[in-house]
Amino acid sequence: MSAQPMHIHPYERNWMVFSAVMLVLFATAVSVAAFGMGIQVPAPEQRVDPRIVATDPNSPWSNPGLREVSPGKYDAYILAHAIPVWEYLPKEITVPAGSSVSFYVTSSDVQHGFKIQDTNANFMVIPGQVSKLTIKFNKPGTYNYICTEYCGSGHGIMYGAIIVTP
Amino acid sequence: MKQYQLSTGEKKFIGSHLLVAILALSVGSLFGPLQAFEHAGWDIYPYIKPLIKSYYQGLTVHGVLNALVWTTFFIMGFLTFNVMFGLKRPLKNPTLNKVGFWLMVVGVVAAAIPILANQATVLFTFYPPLKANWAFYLGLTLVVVGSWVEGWGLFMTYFAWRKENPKELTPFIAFASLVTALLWQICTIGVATEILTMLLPWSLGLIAGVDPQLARTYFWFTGHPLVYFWILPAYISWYAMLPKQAGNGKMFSDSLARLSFWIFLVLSTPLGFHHQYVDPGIPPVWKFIHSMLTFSVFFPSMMTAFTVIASLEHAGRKNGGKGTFAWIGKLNWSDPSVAAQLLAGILFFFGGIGGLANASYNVNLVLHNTAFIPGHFHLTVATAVTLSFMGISYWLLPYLTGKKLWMPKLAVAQAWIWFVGMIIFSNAMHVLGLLGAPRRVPLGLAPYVPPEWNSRLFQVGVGGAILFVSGACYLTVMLMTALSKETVKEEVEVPVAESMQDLALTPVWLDRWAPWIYGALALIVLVYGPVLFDLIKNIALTSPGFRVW
Amino acid sequence: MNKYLLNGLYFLFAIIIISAFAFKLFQPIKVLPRMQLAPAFNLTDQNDARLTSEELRGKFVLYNFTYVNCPAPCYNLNKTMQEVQTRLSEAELGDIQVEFITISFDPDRDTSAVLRTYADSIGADTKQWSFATNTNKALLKTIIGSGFETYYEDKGDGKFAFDPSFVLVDGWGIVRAEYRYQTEVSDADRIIRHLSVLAEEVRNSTGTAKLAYEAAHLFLCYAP
Amino acid sequence: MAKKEHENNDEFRPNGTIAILVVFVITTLLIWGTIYMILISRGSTI
Repeated sequence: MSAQPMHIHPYERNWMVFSAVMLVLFATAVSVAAFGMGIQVPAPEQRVDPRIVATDPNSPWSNPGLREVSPGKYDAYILAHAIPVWEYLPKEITVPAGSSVSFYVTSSDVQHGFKIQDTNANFMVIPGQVSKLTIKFNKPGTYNYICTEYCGSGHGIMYGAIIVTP
Repeated sequence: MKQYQLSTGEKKFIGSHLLVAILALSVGSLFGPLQAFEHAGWDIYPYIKPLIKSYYQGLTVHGVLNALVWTTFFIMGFLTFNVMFGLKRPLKNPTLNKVGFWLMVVGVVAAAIPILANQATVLFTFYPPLKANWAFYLGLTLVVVGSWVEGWGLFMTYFAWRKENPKELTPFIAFASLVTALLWQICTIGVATEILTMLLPWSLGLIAGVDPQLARTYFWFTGHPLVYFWILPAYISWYAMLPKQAGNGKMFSDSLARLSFWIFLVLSTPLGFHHQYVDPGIPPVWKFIHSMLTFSVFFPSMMTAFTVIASLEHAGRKNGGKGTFAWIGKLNWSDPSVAAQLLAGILFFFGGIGGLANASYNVNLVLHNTAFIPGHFHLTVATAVTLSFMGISYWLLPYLTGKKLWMPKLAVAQAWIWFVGMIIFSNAMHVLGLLGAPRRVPLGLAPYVPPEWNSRLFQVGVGGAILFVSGACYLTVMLMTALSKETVKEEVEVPVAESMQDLALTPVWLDRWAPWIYGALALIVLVYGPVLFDLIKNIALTSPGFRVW
Repeated sequence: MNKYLLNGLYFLFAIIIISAFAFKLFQPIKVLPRMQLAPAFNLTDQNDARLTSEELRGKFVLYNFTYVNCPAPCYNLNKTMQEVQTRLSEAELGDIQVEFITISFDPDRDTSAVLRTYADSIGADTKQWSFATNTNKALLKTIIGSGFETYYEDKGDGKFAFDPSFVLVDGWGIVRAEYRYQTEVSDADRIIRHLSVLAEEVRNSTGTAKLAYEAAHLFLCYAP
Repeated sequence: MAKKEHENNDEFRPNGTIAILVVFVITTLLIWGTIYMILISRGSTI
């Protein structure tokens, strides 16, 4: 063993420097997308009691669906559940193209996932927590939202759709 | 240099790890192809209904046995071997290690019973509030505790060795194995806390509910270092054994190899939030900090790539290899152990790229919980790790049993078949994920599958079939070797590569444990402390259990 | 480099890290996040007087949104308003004033007279609790919908669908807390706690203490 | 420079290693970049 500083082969030293630079590059690109372009991950929104969230009349998820907060701006309260059947409530949402929709999703039983195809909306749905992301729909069409986390035997049939009208 | 000779008892002890591991792999791998076939539209599950009730029960068996049991048993056996062989001394307290081993075995049996009875179809991530039978959680606890006990046995052996050799540099394979065992001790605190404070009392009916967000956070505290626990033994083999096997090469840089293991120890735990980027209950700031730490832990893997390839190049050039790439052909490809590990290493490049994408904070939004994820970990744990372990067992089994490896050519073919099958399978899975296909779904039946996924789903089935053939070849070779009467003439040589660099040049601080352990613990407290503190302070045990399978 | 200097630097660095960590963990100072600017508005209250966002500067204001014909469950909203008013002393506000404003989104029916009768019927203390609305429905939607981000929708026959919420605005006209459906702690408890956190911050918004409060914002030391 | 009595790995020039790693880096940039572009093209989430 030596008390000398570590010996590093020049090739390897260069490679290490290069690796570090590359990782910094990736980190920068990610940061630009997150803080410059607003492509963010979900943040803590609110906490609810999963045992009553679907039935309590004060709970927006007792009456899930779309709410127009102001012109072109919507809140979509979506409830995911496995009991009695695996489904999202509501199963279908219709918004005009150009709308910006904030999704508030929670579960009244087990964990679920929520991914809207061809968009950046993709998050976990965890009982007791509310997941929120906001998506702007510019192109008309049908966007399925599907369950991406195992939630029992009906996991594979659990989906809904957002219809974006021109 | 005189090699350490393991006694028959010691060989039996290592061999029993291998036996349980391979048994688990053989049962678990039966179900892999069934998932793949289902994707391609050939659903076999209805025909095996008396035995296995559903796709998800099969998936649970596949995940638990292959990802948890096969790896843990093989690794504990391999690490124990490395410590004894590297330190050239028997275990300090073999009884302790035996106790650990048997705890693990009892744990596996305890977990297997509810799984097979369809009482624990919760997949290997067992996210509450899906509620399995208590025996499942108890079994998992015993496996973890057993592995701790075995780890303590290894540390005691190291302390005894250190007492006898106060000035010597710890031999690399023993050093790296001890770091791996230590990493495991630190990181499993998370899952142990999850099970002991929440899941076990809950499944026994002592508490009415759990907090799913907190449970997930505990789980991923262990969940990501777990993959380093899987991959580091493969790294040990790639660093220190493969160059020797591939052509009597030397390890390019002893000090940097050690440094990378220390970085793994320090950095592999405090980054678990990169599995929870899209969890609602964790502040984005902390997710971002974890993502930056995840980028940092990619760094030692880049160092590993350099050192391992350079060592292999040394071997190839020694064998007369020329040119920029031509030396690759001069490696000892006819040795099944070499072929398996080289092919595992090649696919690990792509596993690394996929991992980098997953780890990239918001880029994960494109991929989270899509088929990309199983595609990724079939390149990492199911190829880089599993295929390497298969390669290791091609010399380890003859060494332990004294039997000649049965049909080495079939063994070489097995590695290649795995390689081809995995390329087809994982490429299709990655592409499906980018197209938006979710993971853990019997896609053959899912109502929302658009037609453009179909060709890829077919490829998944084809890949699964090829992998099944390869797995069957592996088990045949193992079984026939164990049963064969043909013994090896002289003891199988354990391939340990010397360092290219004089070991006297390895700095003394790379053989000191305390600063690294303090660093690891401090970093864990720093980046996990605040969030766990908040989650525990605001704990809400409001989720009762559900059995919806 | 001098060894002592190096060790000193390490030590300094460790102290900074540890104190930052301790600051986050033990949260000696808690703040409420600065969410967004509250909307500017111009309403008419139950006494037919003008009520503008301008004249509320310097006071804490708790808003909620409802309508007079709202069926029985809506009384919970009023009860929470009243509970906060009676427990206001718990928040230790000093000389900071708190206003309570209920905005009706049914201007067709909820004229000043109706609002006045309504206030009397629920026993509201109109010295600090105003009931207001604006006859321009589009403007009202902008104030409540876009500004306070609270959903309501006219379902015809004098019936409305809406999501109950409270919004707490500070003296600078910045939204500091929103109370939507949550089940763990009652809204009144949370509002009282937040009012005292906010008052503490206002009292310490000068001198060096201000820096500590800014740090609390930086480290997201948010009161739950 | 290290002392002469110790053996070093300086004489060995792993050119092939560098070549392989360059290929790896290019592949990484391509694949990661593709996924990143997918992310960017789908727009903001707040």
